[in-house]
Amino acid sequence: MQTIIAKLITNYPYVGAFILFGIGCFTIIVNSNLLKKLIGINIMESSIFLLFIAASNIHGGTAPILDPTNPEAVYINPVTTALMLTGIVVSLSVTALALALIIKLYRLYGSMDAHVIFMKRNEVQNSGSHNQQ
Amino acid sequence: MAAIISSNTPILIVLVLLFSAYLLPIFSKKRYKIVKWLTVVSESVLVIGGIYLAWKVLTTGQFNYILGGWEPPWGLELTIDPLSVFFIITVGLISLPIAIYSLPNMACQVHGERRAGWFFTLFLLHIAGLCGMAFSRDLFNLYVFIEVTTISAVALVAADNSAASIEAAFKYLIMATLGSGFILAGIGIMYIITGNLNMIFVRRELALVWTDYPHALWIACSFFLVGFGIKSAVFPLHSWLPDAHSAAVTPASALLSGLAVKGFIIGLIKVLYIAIGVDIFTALGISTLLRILGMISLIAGSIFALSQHQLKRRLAFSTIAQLGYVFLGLGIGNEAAISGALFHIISHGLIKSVLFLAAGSIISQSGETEISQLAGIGKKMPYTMGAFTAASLAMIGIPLFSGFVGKWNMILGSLESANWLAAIVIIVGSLLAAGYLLPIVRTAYFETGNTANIKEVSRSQLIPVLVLAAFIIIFGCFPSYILELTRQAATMLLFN
Amino acid sequence: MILGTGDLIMMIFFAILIIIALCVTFVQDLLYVVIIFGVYSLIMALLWLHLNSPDLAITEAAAGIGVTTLMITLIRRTVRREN
Amino acid sequence: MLDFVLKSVVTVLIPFIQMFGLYVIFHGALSPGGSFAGGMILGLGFIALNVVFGLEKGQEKFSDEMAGFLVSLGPIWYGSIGLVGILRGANFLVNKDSGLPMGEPGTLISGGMISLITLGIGIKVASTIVTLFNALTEEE
Repeated sequence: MQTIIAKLITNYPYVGAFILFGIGCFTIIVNSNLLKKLIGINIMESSIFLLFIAASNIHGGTAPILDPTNPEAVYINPVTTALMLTGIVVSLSVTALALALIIKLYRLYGSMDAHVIFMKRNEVQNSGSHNQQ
Repeated sequence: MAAIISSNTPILIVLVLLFSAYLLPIFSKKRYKIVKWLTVVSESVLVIGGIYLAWKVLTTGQFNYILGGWEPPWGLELTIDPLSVFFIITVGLISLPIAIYSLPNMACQVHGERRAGWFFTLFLLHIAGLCGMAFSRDLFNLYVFIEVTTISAVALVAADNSAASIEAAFKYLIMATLGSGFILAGIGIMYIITGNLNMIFVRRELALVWTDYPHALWIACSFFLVGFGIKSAVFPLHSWLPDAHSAAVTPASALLSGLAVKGFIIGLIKVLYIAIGVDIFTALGISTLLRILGMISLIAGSIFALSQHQLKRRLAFSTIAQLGYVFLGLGIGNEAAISGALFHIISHGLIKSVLFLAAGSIISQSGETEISQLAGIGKKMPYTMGAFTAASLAMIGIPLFSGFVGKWNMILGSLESANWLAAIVIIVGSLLAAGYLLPIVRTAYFETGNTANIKEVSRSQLIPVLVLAAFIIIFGCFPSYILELTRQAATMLLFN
Repeated sequence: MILGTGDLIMMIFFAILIIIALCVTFVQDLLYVVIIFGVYSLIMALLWLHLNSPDLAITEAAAGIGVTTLMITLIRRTVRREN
Repeated sequence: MLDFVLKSVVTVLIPFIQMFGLYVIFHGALSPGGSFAGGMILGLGFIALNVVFGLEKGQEKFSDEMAGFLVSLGPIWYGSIGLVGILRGANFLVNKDSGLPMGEPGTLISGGMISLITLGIGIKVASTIVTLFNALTEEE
């Protein structure tokens, strides 16, 4: 038991990243507000970026920018940084698309809450005049 | 010039698609004709390039194309192997007729020519994403192309701006992003274990160290399974698919049902077979899981399809059932079963796009979406309904149609590995497919209804459907070329 | 491995991140949620800087500002109009 | 009064925001930052203009047509730069073999095509974010 706790403490970035991942999933699933779901997605994705960056970081390393005055510097792995930049771009584009869809849904239903949208849609369908526009 | 083109074919295919995708919005406002020509030309480049690459792979074997002059593991490479060539051909053959079908009346379906230009931008971006997914041999590169495909697919679902489609698109976006989050987390764990992202290097490293980290690897595998499972709609994770595929405009639903979900299966195949290796994931019990998931989604998807009364929703649920076949074939995991599963990918892509396009024609001509109201339509729209019937028979697996070849190979594979249950499930699935498709055909031909004002669709929309239906029969009668490709792909996946 | 001051700072950052992430669910007013999310991006950027990825920090800061701007615009156009 | 202060401050600030955005774009190869962050800052400058002075004034400076055109132009620019390598007989996106001046390491003109590529992406990102903002604020 103690060894497990010691392992968890020494690997705290991974533990933190996975806790954030779990909270992100929780936020997506529990909240009925669409904007909160979107923020949950952002939290989840940034937690995964944290996992990558924590894996490439080393104790006593410096950022991978060439410094001629300090030839003995230990540079960390720059690959993950480049990859996670792409990841941030991807998550931003998902966010942008989701925002566009949310405002369209708001204009159609007058709400940003999944339950309200569901109820209004059912009302429309039950009244028999399912308007496609 | 010819030498330059022939040595750079793989990247040029993707580039032509991307270039024309971004040129379309510039032209769409004033010169809508250029949009049509650019779409058709770039799709044709895809088909011709795919066939050329297939000829090259079949004659000289697989080869790599290195981007930016950096060798792997530092740089990115595109690998042209039987699997990727097979998928490129699938994409080309299916998407070109869909594009031609959608060109004449897209502007009226999505309210305006400018929006139609954006629709084709998304269409071509989606196809470029699928091509990139087929070519990439790098886990993170694969992830980026998966996201390109997903985002464009979501936007394609939302294209016609109706309440139902936007709602379905948002649902799809949330589910798919959850899935890609799981995929990226899986890639992260693999990177932490092996320190590499190139699939070949990952497998080489994993073969040495996997016994030290069995739990971490199992978690990574299950993350991949959940992520790709959401995106390719395995049974318990399928809830977005029926809404999205039935609410989208007809060409979009044909494209998504016929190609997009298969693209994610290709991604799963690459991760499991090339990056992890067949021995390791079988030892972890993943192939049993794949088999069970396949059987459940086959049976459950068929039963859900039986209970649907709307034409497009029934077809959407049948997609879930048919993807079950592919998962089952991958789970059985011997050469015959995998090549059968791959053959089923192309044949189901053709079949499902015929079914969706024909259904779209029927709905737009008659205005009815319920199956029971299609009575007598077979006499009024003989060619469309004929293609629909041929595709239905192929889906059931009648010999001389393409659906038979894949299923036959999968049954052979399951008998080879003494897996009787899988063989029985495959046959039961065929019977269930007959149960949910043949009533539509029967209603259309043998019942009489009020069909006075219904006419056959215009020629430009009829010919693509008939060409796709012809491909179903051609691949059913002469499957040898495609089977050769899938067999080589299966050999590469198992013994490479 | 002995944990140093750097690790302590990072643990504090993690704790703040987790608290903020939980706040998103339990705070009702959407404007507050978006502002809290802006703080989340800022802390994340600091964390990247601490993890030797200044490249990522500047991008995260820019992206966080962009996303929160868009979200606040969205809220101004939608929910605030109801009240 | 508050309006006056806001407008004066933003008028002074916007050129510096844009300048900083361009700086981040062009120094992406040398220092932290890069095309995405720089493009975002550039775009946020235009958004500040839109927020403070209203959409009409913003449209004068950076119209929707212009933004739509630049959204398409950015990726095409990127692809065309990549094609230089292919025309020179090497692979796609090769840097050194494409014949662009490599310059001294550590100075602004170094890294061959990298600053050209980042300029393309920066333009794309900036125009995309402005388009998004306009799409979210436009009246139905």
